[in-house]
Amino acid sequence: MRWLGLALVVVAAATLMLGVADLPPHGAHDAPVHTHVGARYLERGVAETGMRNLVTAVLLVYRGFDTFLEVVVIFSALVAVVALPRGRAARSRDGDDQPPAALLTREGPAQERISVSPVVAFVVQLLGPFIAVFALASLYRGHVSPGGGFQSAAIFGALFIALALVQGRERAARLVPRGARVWLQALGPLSFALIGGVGWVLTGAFLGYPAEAAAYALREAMVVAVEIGIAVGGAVILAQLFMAMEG
Amino acid sequence: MITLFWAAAVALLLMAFACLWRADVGPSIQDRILAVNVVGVKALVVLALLGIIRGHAFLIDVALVYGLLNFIITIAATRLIETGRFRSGASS
Amino acid sequence: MSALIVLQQALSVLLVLAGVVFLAGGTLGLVRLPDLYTRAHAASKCDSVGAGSILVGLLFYQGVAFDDLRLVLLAFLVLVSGPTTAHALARAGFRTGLPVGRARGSDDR
Amino acid sequence: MTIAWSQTVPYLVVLPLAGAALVPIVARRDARAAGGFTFVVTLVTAALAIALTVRLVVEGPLTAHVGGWVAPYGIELRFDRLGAWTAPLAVFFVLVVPFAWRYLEGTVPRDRWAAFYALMLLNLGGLIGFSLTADLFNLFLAMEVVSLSSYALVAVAGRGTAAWAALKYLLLGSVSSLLVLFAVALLFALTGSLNLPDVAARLAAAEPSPAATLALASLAVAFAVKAALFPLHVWLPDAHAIAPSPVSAVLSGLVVKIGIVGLVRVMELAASSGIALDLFGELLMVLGAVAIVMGAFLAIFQDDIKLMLAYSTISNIGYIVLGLGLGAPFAVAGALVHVVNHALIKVTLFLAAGSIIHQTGLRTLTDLRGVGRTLPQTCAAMTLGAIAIVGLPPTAGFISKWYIGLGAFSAGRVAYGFALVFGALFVFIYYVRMLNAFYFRTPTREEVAAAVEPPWSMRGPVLFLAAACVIVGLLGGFLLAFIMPAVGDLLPAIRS
Amino acid sequence: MSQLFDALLLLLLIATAITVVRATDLVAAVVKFGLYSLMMCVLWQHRGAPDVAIAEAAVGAGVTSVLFLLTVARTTRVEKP
Amino acid sequence: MVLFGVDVDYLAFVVLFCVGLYMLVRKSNLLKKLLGLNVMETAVFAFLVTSGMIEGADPPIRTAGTGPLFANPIPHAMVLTGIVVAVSVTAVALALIVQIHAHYGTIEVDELKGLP
Amino acid sequence: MRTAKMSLALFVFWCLVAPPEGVTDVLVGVLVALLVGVWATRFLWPPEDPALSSLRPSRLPRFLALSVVRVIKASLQVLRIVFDPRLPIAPEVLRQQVHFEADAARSTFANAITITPGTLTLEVEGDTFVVHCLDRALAEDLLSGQLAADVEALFGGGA
Repeated sequence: MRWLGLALVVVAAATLMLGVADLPPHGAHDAPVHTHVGARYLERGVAETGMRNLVTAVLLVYRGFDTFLEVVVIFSALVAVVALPRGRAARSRDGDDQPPAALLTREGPAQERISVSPVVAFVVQLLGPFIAVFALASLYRGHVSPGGGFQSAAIFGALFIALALVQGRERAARLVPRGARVWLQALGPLSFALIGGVGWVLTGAFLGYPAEAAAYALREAMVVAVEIGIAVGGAVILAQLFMAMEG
Repeated sequence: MITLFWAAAVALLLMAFACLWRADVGPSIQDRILAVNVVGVKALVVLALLGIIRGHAFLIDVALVYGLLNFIITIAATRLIETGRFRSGASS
Repeated sequence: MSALIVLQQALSVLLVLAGVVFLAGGTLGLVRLPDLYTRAHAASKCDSVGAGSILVGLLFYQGVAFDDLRLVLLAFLVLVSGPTTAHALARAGFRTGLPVGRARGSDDR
Repeated sequence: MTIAWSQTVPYLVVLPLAGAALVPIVARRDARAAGGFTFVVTLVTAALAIALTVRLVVEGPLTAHVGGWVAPYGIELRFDRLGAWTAPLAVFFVLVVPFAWRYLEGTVPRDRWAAFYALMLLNLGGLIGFSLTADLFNLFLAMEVVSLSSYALVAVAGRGTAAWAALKYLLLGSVSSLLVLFAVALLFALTGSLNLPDVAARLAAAEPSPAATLALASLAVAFAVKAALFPLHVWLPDAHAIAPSPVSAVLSGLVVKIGIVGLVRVMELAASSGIALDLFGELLMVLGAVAIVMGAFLAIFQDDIKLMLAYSTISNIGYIVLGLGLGAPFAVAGALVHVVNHALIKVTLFLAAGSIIHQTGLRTLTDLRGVGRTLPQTCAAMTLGAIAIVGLPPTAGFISKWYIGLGAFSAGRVAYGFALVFGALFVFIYYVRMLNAFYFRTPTREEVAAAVEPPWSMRGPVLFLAAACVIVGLLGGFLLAFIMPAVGDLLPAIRS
Repeated sequence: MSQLFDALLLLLLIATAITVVRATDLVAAVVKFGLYSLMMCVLWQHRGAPDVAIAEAAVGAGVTSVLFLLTVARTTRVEKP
Repeated sequence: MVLFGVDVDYLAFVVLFCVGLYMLVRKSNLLKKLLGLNVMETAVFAFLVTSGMIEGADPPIRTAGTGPLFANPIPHAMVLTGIVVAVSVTAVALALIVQIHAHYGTIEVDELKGLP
Repeated sequence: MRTAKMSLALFVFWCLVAPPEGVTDVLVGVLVALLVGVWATRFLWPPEDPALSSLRPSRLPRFLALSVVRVIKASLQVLRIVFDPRLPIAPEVLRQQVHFEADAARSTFANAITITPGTLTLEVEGDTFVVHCLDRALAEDLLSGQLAADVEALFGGGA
């Protein structure tokens, strides 16, 4: 059985190498990858979408349906984790294994009581607001520089994790009020569905954005709504995943 | 100038190999995390170097996120270690 | 090319080179020093200085542009987070009873 | 403004998915409301799917360009004769969800109901998206939605054992998703496009390359894993047997079919890009034949009825794959019809089995002796399902298996025809064994003797489905006529 | 220089991945995996994909690593050989 | 980059993929398997981005001072999406692993196989 | 007041990470800075926590400059030790009692210790700072109380 595994690896390596060796050389600007769809996006993307960051343009406008499904995937991850039975928390806290001897002598067995280092706590609290502003800046500038809904969501998620680590999960959980959670976590798919519907009414195609110059502001508003939906929804989902896994 | 920056980046990568060795041999878990963190700082500098080499300021945003996350991972790991959350053989 | 630019570039080169030396020192310390605490010394100090030095050096390359000011933010971040992580790790080591001194911590790979 | 029907196609995907996002909100006050809401959403989706099917028959395939970007530059959803499979798909969900209302009581804790219904809707939306999309990366994402919700649904009721079954499923499923992603990457690197017809056209225009073959092969392997084709089926029995019965019905009847739909897509791609797949067809036939026999053979030894049904799924996937591999028009048509028929029968059987388990609390044939006397209606439905899956004439299973067999003999592949017959024999044995236990033995357990018929919300769907097994069997010709035009497009792939 | 950098970076990635394989302490494995993701981030910066680099740093390295660490905390820390 | 007739980028991708596969197949620990899966995923992402790059091109962000060559934005968008999908799958798998440990007390496949 | 100061700092930060290109950008920046400022001062640092309130911004530049000098000195020392083939260290753990009013001052002091030559904070328990030093001879700044005085000067409220 062990040999079977190794053989699988070797076979996979050989197959991949054979297949990949045949690809057109990458890095050249005239490879088929660069002359077809991508080239058109690069050429007309700025004019058609009003976004200078074409990755964001592809994500939100040209392939918005992909992003919708992506939002759904992360939403279903949350639902999946919530759907699983809660692990036996009691056992995972003070289970069969003894806490390390050093802890017993200094703080006693109540491991949760070990306070967080004030230095770390202070630094995280100091950085916290700046991280938040940075995440918002990343969201706001997503169409002109790297960043955008998901990156912003992930930075917010990381901020939440850091705060939960130093301030305890109860205080961190207050950032996402319990009553609002169910709404906020659904914000990603819902904003897409809603804006997609608006686009359907306006342009006749689901997730279409009005192309006329007169509707510029409307288009902007729609894109911003979707971006905020992605960012807030994603951040809330990541925070809840963290809380669920923390047990 | 640019060549100097490239050279610096290459030197940093070479140092990262040495740190990686430390991360591999340990001995204690904190040593490993420290080594990983040090590699992280070097990679952060490399990111900034790459941004300058390419000549786009927006590339430095990546380094900022990277620095933040490097910090947060380390804090998370140490926090879990010091509260004794990792069972069966804490490093002592 | 004005003298100012030459000066700036020279400064830039100097700072980058110094930074590389400092980072090399940090790495060497990480490899050579005997226990966690001493390694944390090396890592927290040399890495912060080295990284900061390079970042500030990059700032002076081609003059100081507004967009490049985020390099200062980055340097500040390194300066704050480096010692903090070193402290956090050392504290975790101290709490879990990692011995101080020349003796090596037990191997728990 | 008049509604362009083709532009409503995305809503088939969006409705269930957005509905899923709303389920936790609806369930805040009362967990039961989530069930009702889910039912309404599935009902609307099914209505739309049926309406679109009617449009399809009237005016031909419907194509939606999401966001208004035309084919290679945007994502295209196609509602064609293969995509019409979404209509029965949605209808099955309409029947399974009410079944779950009462079934969940006592099997799944109340605080997880919302998650359960949300996952069901996610599953439905993903399945529809997978069947309709003509975009490679979209295909991957839809597959991930289906897979993630399926993993969670397997584990939703049980504790550790279910989690282990789900994790096995997840590990294999993730590898298969990864292979799909890799194939997408390869095809993109070769052509610079993600739209399936466009990729095919550009592949056809370029010189044939091993990389393209590798991409198709890894797609095929990935979908074979999802379909639980014989040597890659190891995840299926545990996952399908351990899940709650409505989930088993969905997983066994519908979710494994994404593998089949995927294989069909690969064949389409191969057919229109001119990549010869002789070996591929040959392999499909061998594996299909082995799967038929092995699945049926292993099913004989199962005492647990759900495990038996799970092995039966492996066997039936074998039929479909064999039919696709044979490449004769009748066989392919039979296989495509069997996708629907098997879904119908398997949903019937799992729901009936679920009713029995729910009412008695027992799940092995030994324990369930004589259950036919106390639960006559449910067991009658189970019997009808069993007859259908064996493939006896007036029922749904007959026509598809008949055509696959006909294809095998007409293509001169007599050996495979006999594999089919052998498989049917084994199937016959184990269902006779089941019916024997149900009707001709006396109850040994008190639970069986004391059992009463399930509530109507469970009994209704089961009886309806059982009746459908017969009706579809009688009207099988329509299905065949409906699917025949699509078959022609697939054939060059195998016999080029 | 750029080429040398590229080659070294790829080598470093592979080396990191191999140390992940070698680690028997799961905490170490996870932390090294975080480093691996961060290295991937550098690679993407080098390949001109800053958007992906940010996402990888934040999601791939940050959130994933923390989730892994929490799992290690709730299960077991040592991989049995 | 091509060295000795071998495309180094693709070679690195294959090696990383196989390291991940090795970890997935040969390691008995479920967490290690999952790490292997993640390594494989990142390897595929690296392949995608590599295939979409152009030597000396700028990131696909058309601001002042960039161009004329840009990397292809589609692989970037795909990888971005892929990363989020990967973290979703990982989160679900980790939750399952916690369940398994709570029930069986082990996360080693070799030991799980012997248990009911 | 705290909120205003914080918001101003955040707005400067916003301008650095998202250079405004028009009036809208500035307005959004102001809005974001205000929102996050309120959040930070109300919820992140509750008013009962004196965190940064005692900080005297006017003395910040001097402190930062001192810190930079210290950290450079420290690194030079580490460099000397590391590049010395004999590795001349004599590690030791010291305990130091210093009282500060504000948490912020305490944390700053701890971090300052870490970046001063030869010392590394291991633990902060109330007013006791457990410090690891590479060599007792190198810890002169700490032992002489100079460092504590600097931090007190920064925060004003020291004992």
